[in-house]
Amino acid sequence: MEVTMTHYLVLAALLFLTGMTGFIVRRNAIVMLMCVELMLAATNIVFAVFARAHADGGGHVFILMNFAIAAAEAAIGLAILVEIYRRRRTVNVDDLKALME
Amino acid sequence: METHANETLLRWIVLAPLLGAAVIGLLNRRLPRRVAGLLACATVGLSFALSVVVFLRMLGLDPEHRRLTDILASWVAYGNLRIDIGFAMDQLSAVMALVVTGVGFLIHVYSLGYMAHDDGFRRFFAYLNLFIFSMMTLVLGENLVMLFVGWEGVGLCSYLLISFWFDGEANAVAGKKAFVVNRIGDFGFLLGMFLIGVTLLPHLAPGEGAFSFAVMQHHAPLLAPVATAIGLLLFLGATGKSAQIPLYIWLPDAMAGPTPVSALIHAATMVTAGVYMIARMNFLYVLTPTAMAVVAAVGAATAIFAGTIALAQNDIKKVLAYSTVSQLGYMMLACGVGAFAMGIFHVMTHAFFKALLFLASGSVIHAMSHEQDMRVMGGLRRKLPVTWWTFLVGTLAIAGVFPLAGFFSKDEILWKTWSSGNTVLWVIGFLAAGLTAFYMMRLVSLTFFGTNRASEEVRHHIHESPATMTVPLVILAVLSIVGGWVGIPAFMGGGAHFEHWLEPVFAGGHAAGTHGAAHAVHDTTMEWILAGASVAWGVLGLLLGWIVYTRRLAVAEAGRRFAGGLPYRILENKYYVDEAYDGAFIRPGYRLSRTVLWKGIDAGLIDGLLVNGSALAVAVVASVLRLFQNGMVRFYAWSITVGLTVFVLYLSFSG
Amino acid sequence: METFLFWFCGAAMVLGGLMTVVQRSAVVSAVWLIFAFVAAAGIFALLHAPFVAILQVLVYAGAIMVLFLFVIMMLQGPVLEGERRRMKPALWPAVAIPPLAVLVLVGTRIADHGTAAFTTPLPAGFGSPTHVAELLLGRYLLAFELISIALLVAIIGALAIGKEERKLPWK
Amino acid sequence: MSFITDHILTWVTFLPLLGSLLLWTVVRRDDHARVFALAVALADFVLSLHLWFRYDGPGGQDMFTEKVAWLFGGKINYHLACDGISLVLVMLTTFLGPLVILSAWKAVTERVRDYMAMLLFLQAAMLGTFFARDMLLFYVFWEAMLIPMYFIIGIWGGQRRIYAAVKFFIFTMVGSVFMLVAILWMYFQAGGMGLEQFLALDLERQAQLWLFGAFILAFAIKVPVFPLHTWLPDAHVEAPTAGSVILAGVLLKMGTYGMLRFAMPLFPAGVEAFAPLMSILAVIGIIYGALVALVQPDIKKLVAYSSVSHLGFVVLGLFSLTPLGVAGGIFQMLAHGLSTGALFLLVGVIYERRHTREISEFGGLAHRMPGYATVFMITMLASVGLPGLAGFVGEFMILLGTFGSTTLDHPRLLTALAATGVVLGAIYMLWMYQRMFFGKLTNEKNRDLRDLSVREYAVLLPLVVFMFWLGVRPGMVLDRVEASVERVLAPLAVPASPHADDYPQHALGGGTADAPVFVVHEGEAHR
Amino acid sequence: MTHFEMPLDATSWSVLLPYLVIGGGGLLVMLVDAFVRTLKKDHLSYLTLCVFLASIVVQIAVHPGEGPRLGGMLLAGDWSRFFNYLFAGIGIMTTIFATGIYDRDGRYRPEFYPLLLFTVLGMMVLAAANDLLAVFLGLETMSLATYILAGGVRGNVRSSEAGFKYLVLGGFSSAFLLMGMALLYGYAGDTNFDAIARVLATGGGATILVTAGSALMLMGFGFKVAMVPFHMWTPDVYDGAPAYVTGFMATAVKAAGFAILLRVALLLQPQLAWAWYPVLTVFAVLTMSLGNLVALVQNNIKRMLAWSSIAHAGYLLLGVVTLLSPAVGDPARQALARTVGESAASAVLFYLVGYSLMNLAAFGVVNVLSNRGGEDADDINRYAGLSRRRPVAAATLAVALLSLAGIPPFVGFMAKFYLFAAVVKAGLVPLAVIGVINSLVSVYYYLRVIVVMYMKDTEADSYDGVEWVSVATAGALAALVLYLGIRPDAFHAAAASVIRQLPF
Repeated sequence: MEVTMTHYLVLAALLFLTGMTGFIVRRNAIVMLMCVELMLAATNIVFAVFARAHADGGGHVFILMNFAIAAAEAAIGLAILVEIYRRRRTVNVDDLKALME
Repeated sequence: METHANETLLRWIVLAPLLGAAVIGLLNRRLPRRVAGLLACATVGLSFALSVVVFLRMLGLDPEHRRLTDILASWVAYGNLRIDIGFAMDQLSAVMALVVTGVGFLIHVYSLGYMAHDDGFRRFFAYLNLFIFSMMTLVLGENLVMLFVGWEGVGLCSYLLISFWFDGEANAVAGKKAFVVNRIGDFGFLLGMFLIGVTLLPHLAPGEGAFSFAVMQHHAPLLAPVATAIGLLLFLGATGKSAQIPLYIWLPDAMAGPTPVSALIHAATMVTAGVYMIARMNFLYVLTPTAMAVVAAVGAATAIFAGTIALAQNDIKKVLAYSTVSQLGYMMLACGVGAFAMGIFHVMTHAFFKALLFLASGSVIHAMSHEQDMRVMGGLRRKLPVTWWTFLVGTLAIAGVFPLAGFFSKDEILWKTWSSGNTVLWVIGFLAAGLTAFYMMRLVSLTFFGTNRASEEVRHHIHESPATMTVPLVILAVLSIVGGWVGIPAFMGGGAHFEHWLEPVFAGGHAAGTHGAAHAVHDTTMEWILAGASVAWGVLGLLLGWIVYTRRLAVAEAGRRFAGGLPYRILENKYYVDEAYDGAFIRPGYRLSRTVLWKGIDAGLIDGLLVNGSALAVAVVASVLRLFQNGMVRFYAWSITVGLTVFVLYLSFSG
Repeated sequence: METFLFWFCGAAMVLGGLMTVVQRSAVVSAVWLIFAFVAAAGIFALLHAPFVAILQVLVYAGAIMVLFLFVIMMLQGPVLEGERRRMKPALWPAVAIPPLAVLVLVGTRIADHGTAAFTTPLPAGFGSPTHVAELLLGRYLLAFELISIALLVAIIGALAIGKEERKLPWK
Repeated sequence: MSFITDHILTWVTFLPLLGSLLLWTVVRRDDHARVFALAVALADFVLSLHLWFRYDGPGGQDMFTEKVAWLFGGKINYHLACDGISLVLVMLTTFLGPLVILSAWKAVTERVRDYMAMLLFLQAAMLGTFFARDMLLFYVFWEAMLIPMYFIIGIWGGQRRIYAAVKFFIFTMVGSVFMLVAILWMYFQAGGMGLEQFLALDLERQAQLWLFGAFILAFAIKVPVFPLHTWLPDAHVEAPTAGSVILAGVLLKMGTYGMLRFAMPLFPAGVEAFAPLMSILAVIGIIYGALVALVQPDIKKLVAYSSVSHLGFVVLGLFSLTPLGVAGGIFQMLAHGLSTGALFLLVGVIYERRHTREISEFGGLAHRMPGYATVFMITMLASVGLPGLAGFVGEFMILLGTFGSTTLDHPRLLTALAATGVVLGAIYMLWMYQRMFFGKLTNEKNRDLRDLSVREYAVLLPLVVFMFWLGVRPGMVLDRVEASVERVLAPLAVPASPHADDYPQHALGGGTADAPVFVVHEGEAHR
Repeated sequence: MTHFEMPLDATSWSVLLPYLVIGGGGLLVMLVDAFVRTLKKDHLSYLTLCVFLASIVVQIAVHPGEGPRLGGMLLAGDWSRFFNYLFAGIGIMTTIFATGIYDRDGRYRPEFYPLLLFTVLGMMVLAAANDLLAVFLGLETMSLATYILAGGVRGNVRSSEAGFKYLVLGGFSSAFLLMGMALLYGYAGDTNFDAIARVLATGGGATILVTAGSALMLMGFGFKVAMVPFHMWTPDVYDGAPAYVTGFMATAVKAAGFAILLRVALLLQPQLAWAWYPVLTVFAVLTMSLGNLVALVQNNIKRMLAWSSIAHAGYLLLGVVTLLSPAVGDPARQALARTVGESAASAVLFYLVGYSLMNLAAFGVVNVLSNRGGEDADDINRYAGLSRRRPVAAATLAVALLSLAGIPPFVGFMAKFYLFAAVVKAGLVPLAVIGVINSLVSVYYYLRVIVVMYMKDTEADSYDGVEWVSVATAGALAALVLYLGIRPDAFHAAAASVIRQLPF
C-alpha cells in the first residue's frame, strides 16, 4: 500500500488527539505542557505534509517558528511552574484552586 | 333661544360671601372676632339684599323674560365643549336664592351667639360664608357644571362643618362619611352629565354650551332617547345630596356639626339641592315617566322609612335629622309626581320651620350645656320661653296644622300625589305625615314637658339664649306661620301665587304633558276632604304623641311596652342599615383591598412572584452556571474540546 | 522503503505519544516524548524536510526536552502524588468521546473520498537549509525578526520570574 | 439677548445641566450650593416663560425649532422643538424645579452639592425629553434621566432606598430597551431618526403591532400602568421629598407624554388593536390603585398608589382617542403634577419634623399645625378632583371624552368604572386626612410640632395658587394644547367629527351610541 | 528559488517605522533597565511613555499608503494605523496605571515596561497581519508577554496561578489555532491572505480543509476574545492578574483578537459564512448571556468585570455575526452586503474603542485603590462609601460602569447603538432583542457597584488611597467616555472609513 498524504494526516491527527486527551487526563502540570508539545509536533507534521504537497517552503518556515514558540512557551511555563512550586509545593493542576468561583 | 337680560348683580350675590370667606380665612387671627362675625353676616346680608333687589327687578319683568344671566367668563372651551362661568336667575332660582340667603343670614346672626365662645369662631364663619357662596353657585349656576361646582362646594363645606369640632373622632368620621356618600351620588351625577354631554355635543351650534340649562332645554328632544338613563343617574346624585334611600345614611350622622350648621346646611338649604336639581332638570324628567316613578317611589319610601326611625331616637337632633330625611322624601315625591312647584314650595316652607326647629333645639342644647339626649331634658317650657314658643310653632308647622306654612306645602304635595293617581304613594305619604306629627310631639313632650331630668349642675346653668339667637328664632317662627300663605291653593280661594310664579320654569314640563300630573283630576271637593283629613290626621298624631309621652295613661303604658320591644330596638338602631352597609361593603372592601389586592396581588403576585421571582430565577440560574467555573484547568480544556467538537460535528453534518 | 519507514516511524510516534500520556511517571513520560519526537524527525525526513528533521532532533528532542527533564527532577521527582489515583471511570466517556468523534469523522471522510496522494513535483533542494534560509531571510524576514522578539520575551519572562527580587535603587 | 432667544430650547434644556456641572466643579460650600441651584432653577423658569408667552403656533405646530446634524451626517439630528403639549409639560417642569430645590433646603444636609446638582441634571434630562424631536435624542434623554433619579433615590432615600433605586432603574430599563430595538428598526425603514420621518412611514399592520408593543411597554412602565406599577410605591416611599415630587410631578408624565407623542401617532393600527386593552388596564389601575391606597399605613405609599390611580385616568383619556379625552389627559397630567407634587412636599414637611410617615403616628395635627392642615386640605381636595381646583377639569374632560369614545368597545361601562375612582379617591384621601389631622392630639411626640415655616409656605403657596388658577382658568392650558392635540392625533384618523346637520335623523332616531362626540372646528368639520 | 529577495524597499521602511519604534523602544527600555545604574523611580515609565508617544507621532507623520507590504506579511494603511493608535493609547494608560501602583506597592517590575512594549508590538503585528505566519507570531508574541505580565508578580500566588492557567490553556488553544492554520495552509498552499483569498475565489482546493481549518482558527481567536465555550480562563486569569494588567488584557488583547477575527472573517466570508454564521450566532448569544448571568453573582469586582468582558465579547461577536449575515441571506439581501458589512464592522471598531475607554477607566480606579500588600482592591463590598472618601475616583468608576451598562449619554450606549443598529439593519431583530435583554441584565450588576460606592457608608475595611496621576488619567478617560457618548459621529465616521479601505 502506497503511503499517501492522507496517511500522514491521519498520523498527525492521532498524535494531536493523543496530546489533547493527555492534556485533559493528566494532573501533572509538566506532563500537560508536554502534551501541548505533542500537539504542536502533530501540527508541525501537518505543515510538513502540506509543504510537501504544495512544494512550498513556507510550511517549513512555519515549523521553525513553531519550534521557537514551543520552546519559549515551555520556558515561560516551566518558570512559572517553578515559582508556583516554590510557594505551594505542588505541580498538580487540580490543586491550583486559588482562582475559582 | 330667547335672549336673556344681563344682570351683573348676580355675580355679587354669589361672590360677596366668597369675599367674606376669603378675608376671614386669610386674615384669620389677625381679624378681631367681632369683625369677623360681623363681616360674615354682612356679606351674607349683602347677598340677601342683592337677591331681593334682583327679585324686585324681576318682578318688573314680563314673566316670559324673567331669566337674568351673568356670564363672567368662559371656563372650559375645548372644541365644541363650552362651559361658562356664569350665573342665571329665573323664578326658580330666585326663590332658592331668597331662601338660602335669607335663612342663611338669620343663621349667621344666630351663630354669632351660638358660637360666641368657640375657639374656631373665625374658621366657622369662613366656612359658613364659603357655604353660602357654594350654595349660591349651585342655585344660580348657569349650567349644569356650575351647579355641580356648587354641589361639590356645599358638600365640601358640609364636610368641613360637620367635622368642625375635629377633636371628636365621631365628628371627623361623620364628616368623612357625608363627603364620601355624597361622592357616591356624584358618581351618578357625573355620568348623567356625561350622557347629556355626549348626546348633545355633536349637535350644538357654535357657542352653545352643552350643559347650559337653556341649551339643554332647547335641545330636550335630542335627549329624549336617553332621558330615562340621565334621569336616573342624576337622581342618584340627588339621593346623595338630599339624603334619600339608599344614600340617606350620612345625614343623621351629620348632626355632629354645630347646630347652626345642622339648621342651615342639613335642614334648610344644602340637602334640598337634590330637589332643586331635579326641579331644575324638569324638562328632562318630564320626558321619562320611568325616572319620575322611581323618584316618586324613592321619595315616598324615604319619607315613611325615616319617619319610623325618628320615632325611636333619643338625640334631639337625630330626631330632627330623620325628620328632615322624611321631609326631603316628600319633596322628592312631589317632583316625582310632576309637582315640581310643590316640591320647591315645600323646600321653602321646610327651610323656615326646620331651620327654626334646629335653631330652637340648638337653643335648648346651648341651655343644657351641650346635652342632646332628650331623656335627660324635660320641663324646659318655663325656663326657655322664647325657645318653647318658637319650637311649638315649628312643630305645628311641620305637622301640617292649618294655617301654618307646612300645611300648604305638604297638603299640596299629598293632593298632587293623589290627583296624579298614585294612590299607594298617597297612602304612604299620608301615613308619614301622621308619624311626623307623632314623633315631633314626642320630642316636644320629652323636652319641654314634665320635669327636668338633668343633673343639678346642668340644671343650674339653664337659661334663655341671648338676643342674637332668639331674634332669628322669632323671625323664623313668623316665617313658619306666614310662609305658606304665598301659596294658598286655588280651592281655598288663594291665588296659588307660588305655583304661578314658577309656572314659566316648569312650563316646558307641563307642555310636554307626558306624565301623570297631566291627567290630574281637578276635584275641589276631594281636595277639601283630603286637606281636612290630613289636618285631622296631623292633630291626631300630635295628640297621641302628647298623651303617650306626658300623660301616664294605661293605654299609653301598654303602647309603650309594646313598642319598647323588638320593633323599638330595630327602630332605635335605624333598621341596622349602617351595620349592613358596613358588613356588606366597607369591611369586605377593606379586607379585599388589604389582603387580596395589596398583600396578594401587589406584594405577592406582581412584586413577589413576577418581579422578584424572575430576579431570583436569574440569580439561581447564574449561581448554577458559575459552578462550572470550578478553577480546574483540565475541565476548562475539556470544555474547549467539547465546544470545538460540537462545532466540527455541526459543520460536517450541515456542510 | 518509504512505506516501511512511514509505518515504522508512525507507529513509533503514536506509541511514544500514547506512552507519554499513559505513563504515570513524569520522567518516563518525558523519555517517551523524546522517543516520539525522534520518530517525528523521521517523518519530517520522509516528507522532504531534512532541515526541519535535523532541527527537530537537535532543538526539540534535545534542548527542550532536557529542560523538561531538568524541571521535573528539580521540582518533585517522577510520580505526582495526586496521580496515583486513576481517573474515575465515569468520566472516561466524557474524555473519550470528543477525540473518538473526530476520529470517526476522519474515518468516514476517508471511506467516502479515499486517500489523496502527493501530486506536486518537488524542486531540487526543497527543504534544504539553503532553501529555508532563503525564505527566512527573504519573504519571511519579518517573521524571523519577530521570533527573535518572542524569544526575547521568553528570556525576560523566565528571568523575571525566576530570579530574586531586585533591590530598588531608590529605596 | 438674541443669542439666547435664537437657541432658546437649548438654553432652557442645558442651563440646568450647566448649573449642575458648575456645582460639581466650582461651588464648594453647601449654602452656596443651595442658593446657586435655586438661582439656576429660577433662571430656567424665567427662560421657559419666554416659551410660554411667545408660543403662538395656530396650527399647534412646533416652534423654536433647533436642528443640527448629529450622527450619520444628518440622518440623526440634534432636533429640539416645542409645541403646545411639550410647552405645558415643560412649564410644569421648570415651575417645579425651583420649588423642589427650595423644599430640600433643610431636609438635605448631606452632600448638598451633589443633591442639587442631581436635581438640576434631572431637570435638564426631563426638559430634553419633552423637546426632543429626534428619536435617538429622545431616547438618550429618556435614559439619561434614570441616572440622576437613581442617585437621588439611592443616596438620599430611606431605609430600603437601594432596593427601590435599583428596582426603579431596572424596571424602567426593561421597557426602554425594547423601545430602542423598535426605534432602530424604524430608523432603517424611515432612513432617519426624525420624528417627522417616522410619522411619514406607512408600516404594515403586523409591524405596527410589534412596534407599538415595544413602545407602549416602555411608556406603560413609566406611567405606570397596572400591572407594571410596583416599582412606583417603592420608589416614592424611599425617595427623598424632592425626588418624590419630581417623580410624581414630571417623571411619570414622561410615560403618558411618550404615548401621546410617539406610540399613538406612529402606530395607528397598534392603537386600534391595543386601545381596548390599554383602556381596560387604565380602568383597572384607577380602581386598583385607589383600593390599595386605601389600606396603606404609610402616607407616601398612599400617595404613590393614588398616583397609579390618577395616571390611570390620563391613560384612559389618551386611549379614548377623542380630542377631549386627550386634552383632558394632558390637563390631568398638569393637575396631578401640582397636586401630587404638593402632597409629597407636604409629606416631606411632616417627615422632616417627625421622621416617620406612618399614618398611625399622627392624629390631631390640625391642632398644632393649622396652616399645614389647611394647605394639606386644599391639596387633597385638588387631588380628589373638587371642582374649582385643578383636578376636576382634567377628570371631567377625560371621563366625558371616554364616555363618548367611538373607538373603545364599552366606553360607557369603562367610564362608569373609572368614575368609581372619583369616589374611592375621596374615601382614601379623606380617611387619611381624618386620621392625620382630626381627633385629639394623642401622640406625645406631636405635641411640639411647628407649623409651616415661611420657606415652606413659599414652596407650597405657588402650587396652591396654581391649583386654583388651573381649576378656574383651565383655558390657559387648553388653548395652548388644543391645536397641538389635533396635530398629534391627526395620523390616528379619529373619526371625523361631522356637524349635527349631517346626522339629524340619526340623532333623533334614538341611540346615540355611535354618534361622534366631538366637533373639531367649524371649518374643518366640513372639509 | 535561488534568487535572494529582500522585501525591504523605502516604502517598507516607512511601514515598519511604528513597529520599529515600539520594538526598538522595548529593547531600549530593557537595556536601560539593565545597564543604567542611576535609574530613578518612574524613569522607565517615562521612557515607555515616550516610546508610545513616538510611535503615535511617527504614524501621524508618515503615511505609507494602503495595501499589503513587506512581502505581504503586513497590511499597511488606516486599518493598522487605527489599531496601532488604539494599542498605543491603551499602552499609555496601562503604563500610567502600572506606575501609579508601584508608588505604594513597593514592588518594582522593571521587566514590565519592555514586556508591555513587546506585547503591544505583537498586537500591532496581529492586527495588521496579512499572512498566517504574521498572525501566529503576532499572537504568540502578544500571548507570551501577557502570560508573564499576568503571572509574573513574584510572591503572589494568585498571579502565578493565573499566569500558569493562562499559559497552559493558551498553549492548548494555540495548538488548535495552529492546526487550523496548517489546514488552511494545506487548502491554499500559501500563508498569505491575498493568496488564500485568490484560492477561495477560484474555489480550488479541498473544502474540508478550509472548513475544518476555519473552525479551529475560530476557536483559537475565540479563546483570545473569551468567546463561550472557550472563555473559561478569563475570570480566573482576570482575577489573578494585577488590576493594571487585567485592564490591559481586557481591552488590548480583546481588541487585537477582534481585529484578527474581523480580518479572518472578512477573508473567509465568501466561502465560509454559511458555516460561521449559525455557529457564531449561537456562540455570540451564549457568550453574552453567560457572561451577564454569571457576572450577576460576583462579589469580586475583577471577576465581575471579567464576566462583563465576556458579555461584551458577546456583543462584539454580534457585530461579526452581522457582518457575515448578508452572505447567507436570501439573494435580495445580498445587495445590502456592502453597507451592512460596513456598518457592522465599523460598529465593532467603535465598540472596541468605546469599550477600551470605559474598561480602562474602571480598571484604572480598581487599580489605584489596591493596597500596599500588592493585593488588588477586588472586593465589591469594600468599596462602600467610596464616593465620600474619593469622589473623583468613585465618579469615574460610576461613569465607566454606567457606560458599560449602555446608559446614555455615555459611549457605551453609542457603541451599543451603532452595533444594534447594524444588527437591525441586517434584519436580525431577534438577535438585537437578545442583545438588549442582555444589556438589561447587565445593568443590575453594574449598578450594584455604584450602590456600594454611593449608597452605603464607609466601613473600617473599606478601600482608600488614591494616586493622583492615575485618578486623573482615569477621570480623563471617563470624560472621553462622556464626550464620545455625546459626539460619536466623527469618530464613527473615521472607523467607517477605515473599514472601507480594507481590501476584502
